[in-house]
Parts: sequence; structure tokens; C-alpha cells
Amino acid sequence: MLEIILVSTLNGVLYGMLLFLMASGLTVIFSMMGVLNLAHASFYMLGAFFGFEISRRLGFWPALIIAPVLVGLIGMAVERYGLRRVHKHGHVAELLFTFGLTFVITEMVEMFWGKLPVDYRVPPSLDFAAFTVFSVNYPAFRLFVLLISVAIFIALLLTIKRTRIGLIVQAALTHPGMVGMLGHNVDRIFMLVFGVGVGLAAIAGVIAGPILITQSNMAALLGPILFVVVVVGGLGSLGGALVASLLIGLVQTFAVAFNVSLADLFGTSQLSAVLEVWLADIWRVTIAQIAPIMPYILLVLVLIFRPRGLMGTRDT
Amino acid sequence: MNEARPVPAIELAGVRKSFGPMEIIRGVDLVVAPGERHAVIGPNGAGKSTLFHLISGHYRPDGGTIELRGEDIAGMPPQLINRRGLSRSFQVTNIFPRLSVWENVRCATLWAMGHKYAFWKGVERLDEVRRRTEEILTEIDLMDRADVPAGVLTYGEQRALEIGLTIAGSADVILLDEPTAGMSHAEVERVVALIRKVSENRTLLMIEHDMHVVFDLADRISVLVYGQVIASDTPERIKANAAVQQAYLGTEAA
Amino acid sequence: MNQSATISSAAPASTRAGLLVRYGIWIALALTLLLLPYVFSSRLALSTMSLMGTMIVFALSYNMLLGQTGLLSFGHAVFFGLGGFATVHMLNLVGGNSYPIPLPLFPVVGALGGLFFGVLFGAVATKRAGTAFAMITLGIGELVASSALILRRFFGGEEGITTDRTDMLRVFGYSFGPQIQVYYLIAAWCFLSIVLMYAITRTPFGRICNAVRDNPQRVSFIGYDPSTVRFIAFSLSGLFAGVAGGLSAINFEIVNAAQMGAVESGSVVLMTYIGGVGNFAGPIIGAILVTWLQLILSDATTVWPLYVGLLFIGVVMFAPGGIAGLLSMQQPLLAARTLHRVLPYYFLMFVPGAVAVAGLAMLIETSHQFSIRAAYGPRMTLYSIPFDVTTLTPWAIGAVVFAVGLWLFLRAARLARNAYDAALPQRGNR
Amino acid sequence: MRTFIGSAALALAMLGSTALSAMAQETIKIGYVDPLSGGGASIGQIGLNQLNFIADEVNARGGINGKQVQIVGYDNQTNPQISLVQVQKAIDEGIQVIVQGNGSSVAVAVSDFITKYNERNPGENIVHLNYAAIDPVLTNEKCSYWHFTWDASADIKMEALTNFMKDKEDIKKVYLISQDYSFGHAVAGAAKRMLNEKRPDIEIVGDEYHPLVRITDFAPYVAKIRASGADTVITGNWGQDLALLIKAAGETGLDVDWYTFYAGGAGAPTAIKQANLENKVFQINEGINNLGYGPAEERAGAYMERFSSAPVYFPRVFNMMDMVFKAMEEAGSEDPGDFIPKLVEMKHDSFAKGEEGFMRADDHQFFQPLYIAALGELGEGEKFDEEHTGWGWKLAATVPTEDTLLPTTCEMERP
Repeated sequence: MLEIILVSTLNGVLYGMLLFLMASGLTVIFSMMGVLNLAHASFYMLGAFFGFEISRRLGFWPALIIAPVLVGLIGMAVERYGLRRVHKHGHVAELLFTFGLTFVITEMVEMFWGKLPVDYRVPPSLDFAAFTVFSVNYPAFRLFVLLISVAIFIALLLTIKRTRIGLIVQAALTHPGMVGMLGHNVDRIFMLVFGVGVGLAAIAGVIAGPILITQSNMAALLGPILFVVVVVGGLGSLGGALVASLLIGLVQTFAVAFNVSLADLFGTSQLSAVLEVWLADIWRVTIAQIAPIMPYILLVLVLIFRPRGLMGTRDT
Repeated sequence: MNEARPVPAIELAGVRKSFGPMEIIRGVDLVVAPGERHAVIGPNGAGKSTLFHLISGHYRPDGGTIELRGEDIAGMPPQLINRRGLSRSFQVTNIFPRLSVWENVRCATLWAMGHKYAFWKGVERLDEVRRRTEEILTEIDLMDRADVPAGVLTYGEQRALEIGLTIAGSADVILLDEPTAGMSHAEVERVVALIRKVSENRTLLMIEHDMHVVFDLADRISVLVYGQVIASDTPERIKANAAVQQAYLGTEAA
Repeated sequence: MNQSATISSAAPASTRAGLLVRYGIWIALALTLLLLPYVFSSRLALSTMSLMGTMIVFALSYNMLLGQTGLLSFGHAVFFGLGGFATVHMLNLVGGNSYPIPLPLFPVVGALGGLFFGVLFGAVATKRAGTAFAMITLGIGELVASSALILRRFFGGEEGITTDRTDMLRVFGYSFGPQIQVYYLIAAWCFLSIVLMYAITRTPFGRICNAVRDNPQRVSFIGYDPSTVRFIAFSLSGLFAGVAGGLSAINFEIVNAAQMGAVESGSVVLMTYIGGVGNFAGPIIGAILVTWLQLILSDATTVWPLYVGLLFIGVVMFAPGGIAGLLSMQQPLLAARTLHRVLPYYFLMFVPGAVAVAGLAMLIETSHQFSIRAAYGPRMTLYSIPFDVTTLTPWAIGAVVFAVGLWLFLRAARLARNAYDAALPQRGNR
Repeated sequence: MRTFIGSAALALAMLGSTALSAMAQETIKIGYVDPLSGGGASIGQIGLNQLNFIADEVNARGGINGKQVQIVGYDNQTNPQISLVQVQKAIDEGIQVIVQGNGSSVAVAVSDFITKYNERNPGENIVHLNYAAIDPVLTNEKCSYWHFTWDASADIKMEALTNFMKDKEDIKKVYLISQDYSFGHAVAGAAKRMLNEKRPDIEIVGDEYHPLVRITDFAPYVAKIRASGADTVITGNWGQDLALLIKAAGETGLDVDWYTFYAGGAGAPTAIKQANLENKVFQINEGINNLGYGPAEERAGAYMERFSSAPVYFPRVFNMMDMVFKAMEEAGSEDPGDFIPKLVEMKHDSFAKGEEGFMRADDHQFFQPLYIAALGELGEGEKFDEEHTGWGWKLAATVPTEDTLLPTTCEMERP
């Protein structure tokens, strides 16, 4: 049991940090531009596929740099020639634009790489067991991913606290709507922020690709959870995004470890015989089975009890 | 000075509101008698609009009581306050831009005419609603613009529509937030006439910067400075009030 | 976008002729629905039209949210699917016990199912608006779709629940076995739903929905609670989505969990928006067009979803009123009898536009053959011209054709815009 | 409202182009209804390739009953409702033979539709040939006279697999992990039942269901398997769910034997090689490449030459089409109403090794010898590796046809 707890904690934090890598960009973009980028997970997917394609030609390390830059540039182009045009039609149009983008990116990826998973491998230099506890090997690459996402988190924190752009981002987080009054280069800042935001998602894609899966449905699998993270954390709150990312990462990982069902809880009694008939399907479903829908249950609960999210301060 | 009136239309006592560390409204007391035209004046940043937001339910006060005809409405959502007969306009034009002018006004009449959320009555068949809408449009002089989407109206027309939306319901307490802001002299004249007309048989509380308008219209004036009412009296006495002159009029009376 | 103004044109009193025109359109619609099977009598056409009828109801129900109330939902298929499951279970119950209920009444069950879940989920979702609402509906969609695979007894697992529509009480000897009878059942319900949904837009509630869409904050200062408006709109929209689900259940005699999934929810967004959210008829056009593309374009190319996605983005960027919006833009010209002045420019736009699309299609198809279809060799045929995708030529031609077409199109578009503005009757300034 | 008229006109124009119907009887048209668009194509296309390959073989030797065979693909987007419209489209174009395989949900819908169609349109006979959907309901509760299946159902495969396992003394603790949907439950349920019967001493230490195609990281599951002390894992997983499971096991060094249904594709062999699980992953199916059977190697070789980058193929598609064409020739007719009686109870030497199988009249399930194989380094005379790993499937045991027979609850209604 101890080994499950240890491994689950490590994996949960890892997954949570990956989620946060994406959620941070999403949050900053939302705060500054008022648009929730529904295609954010698609850029994560692009990162993974670019990472795969580049690393099989040039190696993993160049891919770690080149892929996010490429995706960031694509993101900037999307902002410059797409989002900015749509902006005048309002937020719904912007949301729909990014929604359409998810379709197009998914279809493009399927057009080039197909629907089956691609063979994106852990780089050989990191393909060993970092340590072994209770005869479980913990792969070095996972440790690397954990470290790199923490490193990026710290870098992000420093950028926001110490630089001019960071000040603007901070202003945007606390006073959305004020950013428009910052002067003539606001368009360039938007473009940059969008580029960096999706670039962060792409980094997550490059490093998560080898351990999770690199496949055309990866955006569709992760996207909804990502949005759960930002809504549960509170739209526009970076701190909330961090807490929610880790929470969901841990909840999902730990839920798998529990095979408890309603049937187990009630044991064998008169009551449980009645309940079994009435609850039928739900009766024997274990927590492990519903692990993937836990985030959505969490979402609904948070909305009922704290409609603005864990650390949110504002509506919509 | 406090004549014994039955129940004030609006009565605020010790109302407070802070945003973060900033206390914007610092214990406001205000009484508006029924049928009175009451103006709130004060320098920029004094908290006038915030005060309106508190009375109309847009913000929830941190402390104090707000009574509408004796009933405590502090912290109620705007729609409940509106249903109790208080209606307001906004400083920044706040209409339904994609709906026609006709539709804007009609929507504002519906609740008061008792149609609520009815999705089973044809709206075109409601003669009473139609008459009321025509009445309001005539009153605000927009009848010949009825079919135009509100978003394409001129600024002056939009301000008039703003007032139209405010009076379309059955509210008898009306809050107008700078109804003449940004208008030309001729437009101001028209709006003042309009306000005079619509405030008959109603209680009016208005924020206004144009002192001519204020002294022309108001029965009573309250002066708000740094989140507190420093004086509340008839125009003549306000003019004479030393504190007011120092705090406010002194800068503008030149 | 002022299409809503064209619907809600506030003519205080309709003239007698105006009334005739209004009812004339409904009669024309009914006649069209009645006569279509005589024009297109193949069974495929009947199946296609049945599917289109279902999708029209579904898309219109979605537009009650998006177009009328300004609510962007990404989980609308939930009500479509749950309405379908309600119907199919009731069909099996009634069929199994031989209760005397005729088939044409069953969409009511779908409606009740949709309404029930609309009320249930609406209570949570409509507390918020805007982006948060969109995310909540997305979450609810995922929650229901995932739960469907766990709750096997109700949702029938992966393969879903099947039924037999012919087991019901027969009225006038109609068994509803043949597709033509099902077509008329769907057409009748489609007509009824269109009429009802149109009628709802012309009620106090319908008007307040538009007001909420335009400015929810202001609505609360005219006595309405915007979240109550959203809640009622959400529930009613669930009701009609449930009708569509019921029609689908009757049409296909099978309902499964995939029907409630993200793909279905996404496609209703596509069809509604492509058709046009600002006009009542927009979703009808969208439902017909997208269903048709789904069935026909898939014969022509295997990457057809990409084209639909690009079409959608194109509409969002360049024609936010959708197809119906473009059509209704011509209405003032038609009224002013100046349309003929603009038509040549439209033609001028159409030609390079088609060329640009052809060039883009060539690029897409060529890269598709080059990458994922590489296993089937480098040779392909497009526009009945065979070529080799490993050479540079097809790429170059595609790129040049696309670029030139696009450039000419943009120039023509500017001309057309000028011509349009010139042809537009002067707005009645005082 | 004017746009109503516009939309009606649009509909008319579109339907005009839909209403094509060619009733050419010069060719035998076979409709293939499977995912052919977007990324789904990479799966659906394999079946289409193979059908085309077989049709070309037949056409080269003069066709069937003097007529050429033509395969027509219909994209169903793996959506049951779209599938039904596409089947209708195929029928309208004069097609009477529908081949479909991917997705039990689609198979049940198509089979149900075709059965009702034939019932409601007397005189018209459409047949559904299923090459991949193996939910047992298709040959039990929901069996149909018009549905034939060539892939062994989950129960049959488990019967064969447990017959093989029962002689392995070193199996003590078995862990079951499957996808949480009907097929996964069918696999796990059969495993429990059959192991309990054949080897009551084996302890089932885990009975796990995970969500279908949603898990990106199987590490937590592998941790549970390890904690249970299992020495053997049985799984019905396919596609990425299997590849990822094995990948996670390899990463953390889990050392158990794996019994699988679908370790043949979608990156699973690559994952097995990476995890270095030589001869530890077993698969059961109706044929592998390295059986040393001449005719099969020749035919598979020709196929692979033509579709060099997509060498995956299904032996059962050869069985299916060979039998259907034989039935058409014996009946002298391409109408399913005529050739189905010939297909029912037909005996056929299966493609993989020429050993006899037969179509059972009770449920229209094809019974055939099954082969259990393990992935590992290729030996003498074994030519075919998987996914360019250098490892290939090596025969571990043959399960003769008679050991695969299972009773059916099918109560077939025959016309």
C-alpha cells in the first residue's frame, strides 16, 4: 500500500504540474484578452507531434527547444490573423473561433500522422530507472519531466514578479479591461502573450508525449480536464489554477488506487439488498472506474458550493 | 429642517462600501421624500455612481441600511428592487444594442405589465403593452425611430432611450445617473424638459454635474464628498452652505 | 449584426397583406415538407431527409440558446441523447406490454426527457453565463457521456438500446415500417417544432431572451432575473432537443451513448453557426447543409471534416451572420430593387473564390496523399488529373492557384463591398 | 423569413445531387461501411485495402459467375446513425452485401437495421458480413439470419485461451484488467467463469475495469498489479489501451505473463519490444504469419508487396470473402437470399494454415482453429516480424476447431 501511495503521489504531482503548464498559459491569455482559448490543448498536441517529428530527425533535446518555438510562432500567427479579426464580433465569436481551431488542428494532425499513436520514445539518455523503491522502478524521464515543469513554474513566477511584461500580466490578472489602456503596443503584447502561452502548452506536449500518449485524440482527452482546472481554480486566477491542477492530478491518480464500491460500503445487510436492486449499475462501480469522471463531479460540486471557483474573484 | 413626512421614498443610514482596502462609501445617510426631485452632486471620485449601484442592488453594501418606502432592500438583487418600484438609468449608455428601439422599450414594460416569463402569449397581441410602449416612445420622442436597432442611434437618442427604459416599468422611484453627460446645449434643454415631464408623480434621485440643470430641476440637493454626505438641503441653502462651497462649489463657482 | 431587428421588426400592427405573407410562408413550408418525397423518392433521399428533419429540430433548439439567449453550450447533445433514450425505453415498454399508444405520440416522451434533464442540469449551469457557462456545459457533456458507459442498464453500454417502431398501436393501418411513413412523422414533428420555436421567439419570454443576449446586466434593472431567463431558455431548449432525440430514436430504432458525446455536441454548434445564429431560419439551412456534407462530401474526400472545420472558421471570421446572415443582407437590396447592380460583383467574387478553394483543396489532398496515405503510393488523381505527389509540381500549382485565387477574391470582395454599400438604400436619417 | 424559401431551395438542390441511383448489374458490388475519413481511415482503410486486393484476385481469374467484383467504400465515421444512412445509400445503389467490422455499437445497429429492412421489404435480401465486431450478443440475444461473423467471439477466444492456460502449472495468481465497456466485461466475465471451472486453484487477485480509451498513464494500474502479487495478467484491451498498459509495465519493470486478444497492432509489438517482454506476451487469434504454410505466405506476401507501408491484414477477411464468393458460385447467384443457404454450414480450410473450420448454422458464427502465439526473437524459418521490431509472433499452441465450440442462446428466425 505504501508503494502505491508513493508512486501515486509522484505521478499525481507530475500530472498536476503538466496540467498547470497548460493552465497557466490559458489563464494569462484569458485574463489579458478575455478569451478562453479552447484550442489550448490542441497546441499541446501540436507540441507533442512536433516534438516527435523533430526528435526522430534531430534528437529530443533540439526538439525540446524548437517545437515550442514553432508552436509559439503558429500561435502568434493565429492571434494576429485570426483572433484579432474576430475580436470585433465579441467574445462568443472568439470562443467559437478557437473551437473551430480545435477541429482544424485535430484534422490536420490526423491528416499528417493518422489516428493511431505514434512511437514517440523517451530519449535514450534518460531511459533508465532513477531510483527503485519497494522493487518499483521510477523512470528517470518522469523525474526529468517533474523537474522541468517545476523549473518552468519558477521561471514563470519570476517573470511575472520581476519584468515589465510581468507587471502588465499582473495588472491584467487583477484588473482585466485595464490592459487596453496601456498604450499603443498592446497588440504586440497580446500576440506575444498568446504565443508564449501556447508555447508553454507545447513544452508540456513535448515532454509529456513520450510518457503519456502522442495521438490525435490527446487534445480531446485533455482539453475538457484543462477547462475544468481553470473553472474550478477560478477563471483568471493563477494561484487557483495551480491548486486545481495539483488537486485534479492527485484525485485522478489516487482514485485509481481504490476499488471501493457502494456494495463494499454497505456490506451485506437487508438495506443493501434493496439498494442493490434500485441502484443496479451504480452499485458495483468502484471509485477506480469513475476516476476519469472525478474532475467533472468536482466541477459540478464546486459550482454548486463556490460558483466563482476555488480562488476566483470575478464572474465570467 | 426635518419636516415630519410619513415614510421616505428612499432612506439610507450608515451605508458603507469598500473595494479592497479603499473605502469608497463611508457611512452615507440620505433621505429622499416621496415626490421629491433630489440631486446628488459632488466632485469626481466622491462615490456618487457607487452610491447608485448600492441603492439599485448592483453592489451589496458592507454595512448600513437602505430602505425603499420603509422596506429594507440592502443586498437585494437588482431585479427584486426593480420589482419593488425602483428603476435606474446608467451613466454609460446601457441599452440592448441589437434590439430595435421599439423592442428595447417594450422589454422594459413587460415585467411591470405582469407578463413575466410568459412563453405562451404572443407579444404582438398584448395591446396594453403596445399602448404603453407607444406612450413611452412618444414621451421620449423616438416614435419615428422605433424600427431602428438601438445600437445605431445617435448618442443623444441613446440617452433618451436610456431614460425611456428607466421609466417604462411601473417604478415610481427613478434614479438617473448623469442623464445629460456629454450632451450639447440644445440636447440638454430637451432632456431637462423630458426629466421634468417624467418626474411628475414620481420620486426622482439624480446624479448631475451640470449645475444649471441641478438648480433648475432639484427640490433638494445632497452633496457627496469622499464617500460622505456633507449636506442635504434645498438649493438655496446648499448654495449658502459654507462647507459645500469650500469642498465643492468653491472650485466651480468661478 | 442586426438580423434580429429584421425578425423583430417592430411593426406595431400587421397589415392584412402582411399577415397573409406571414402565414403564406408557413403554408409554403408545410407544402414543401409534404411534397418533397414526390420530388426525391429514393429511399436514400427519404433517409437523408428524415435525418435532416431531425437535425433541423436539434439545431433550432440549440439556437434557442446560442442565437436567442447568447448562451454558448458545448454539451447540447446530452439532451438530444437523453431524449432519445427516454423515447426508446418507452417504446420498448409500450411495445412489450402492448399498451395502446400510437407511434406518432412518442416524441412527446423525448420532449419530457429532454425537459427533465434540461431542468436538472440547467439548475447548475445557468447560474453562470458566458465563458464559465460554456465550460460547465462542456463538463456536463463529458460527465454524462462518460457515465453512460458505466450505467449499462439504462444506456445499454457501447451498443446502445434498440427497439422496433412497428410494434406500436396502428392508427389508420400505418405500420411505420416503410421509411416514407417515418419521413412524414418526422416532417410533421419538424413542422410543429419549427412553428412552436418560432412562436416562442415572439412571446414576452422570447423577447427577454434577446435582451439577455444583448445585455444581461441591464435586464436585471428592468425587473427580470437573467439567470431565471437563462434557466427557462435552457430547459425549453432541452425539451426541443429531446424531441429531436425522440425523432432520431424512431428513425434509427437505436440510441447509443455516442449520440450524447462531444462529437455530436460539436456538430450542432457547427451546423447552427454555419447556418447563421442571428436569423431564425439560419439553423435550418445549417442543419441541411452540414448533414448533406456529412453524407456526401465523405464520398469525395476522406479529409472532409477538415473542410467543414475550415468552412466554420471562415464563417466565424468573415460572415458571423452565417449563410442566413449573408442572405438577409440582400433583403434591403431586394426591397430597393438594386440587387441587380451588385450581382455581377458577386459573380466576380465567386469565380476566384472557387479557384482559391480548388487550390486549397489541391494542397490539402496532396499533402494528405503524401503523408498518411503514403502507403498507397505517390500517385493520385484530382479533378481527373493524375499526378505524382512526390514531385514539386502539384504542390507548386496548388499553392499558386490558391494564392492567386485568394488575392483576386479579396480584391473582388472589396469591389463587391463598395457596390453593396452604394446599392444600399440610405438609412432613414432624420 | 424569406430565407425559409432559400433554405428549401438549397435543400432541393442538394437532394438533387444525392438522388443518384445506378442499378448496374454487370458487376457485383460489395459495400464496405467502416470509418474512412479523418484519422479513422488509418484503421478502416486496412479492411478496404484487403477487400480490394481480394476483389482484384478474383477479377483477374474472371470474376464470380462471370461478373466482376467491385468494392464500394462508405464512410460511417464509426457512428451508428451515420452507418445506417450509409447502408441505406449502399442499398439504393443496388448493393446487397454489406461488409462492416469496426465497433460493436455499429455492428449491432447495422445488423438490426438490415434484419428489419429485409423483413419490411419482402423480396429484398441484404446480408451483413462482420469481420471484426465480436461482442457475444451478436451471435446470441441479437443474432440474425442476415448477419455472419468471421471473428471468434470473446467467449470462444477465452475458452481456447483458458484451455491453454489450464496446463500451465506455474500460474498461481491472475490479475484481470479490461476496458470498462461491454466487450471488456465479456472478456473478464468469461475469464473468471472459465478459470474457476478449469483451474479452481488459481486465485483471481484483481478484477479491474478502466475507462475505454481515456487513460493516458497506466502507471497507477501497474502499481496495483504489482501490489497484488500477480504472476499473470489477462486483458481484453486493444489499441492504445494495450500498448500503453504494456509500456507502463515495461517502464516500472513489472514481470508477469500477459494473455491478450489484440497485441498485434497499434504500437503494441513496439511496446513489447521496448519493455523487453520476450515470450511473455501471448495473443490468440485466427492466424499469424509465421506458421510456415505456403499458400498463406504467398498470398500475404503479394498483399504486403502491394501495400508495403501498411502490412497489417486480417486473415479472417480472406476467410470471409473466399467463403462468400464460393457460396455465390455454388448458388449461381449473387442474391443473398440464394447464396446464404450455401454459406450456412459451409466448411472451409482456413487461410492461415489450411485447417478446416465451418460456419455454424445456429448462430452464423465461423468456427476455425485458433493460434496462441508469443512475441519474441524470430527463429529458423520465421520470416515475418511486427512493426519493424525484429520480433515476430511465434506459435505457442494450436487450438483445434472442436476445442473452440461453445453453445449459443441464439434463436434464429429464418425466412
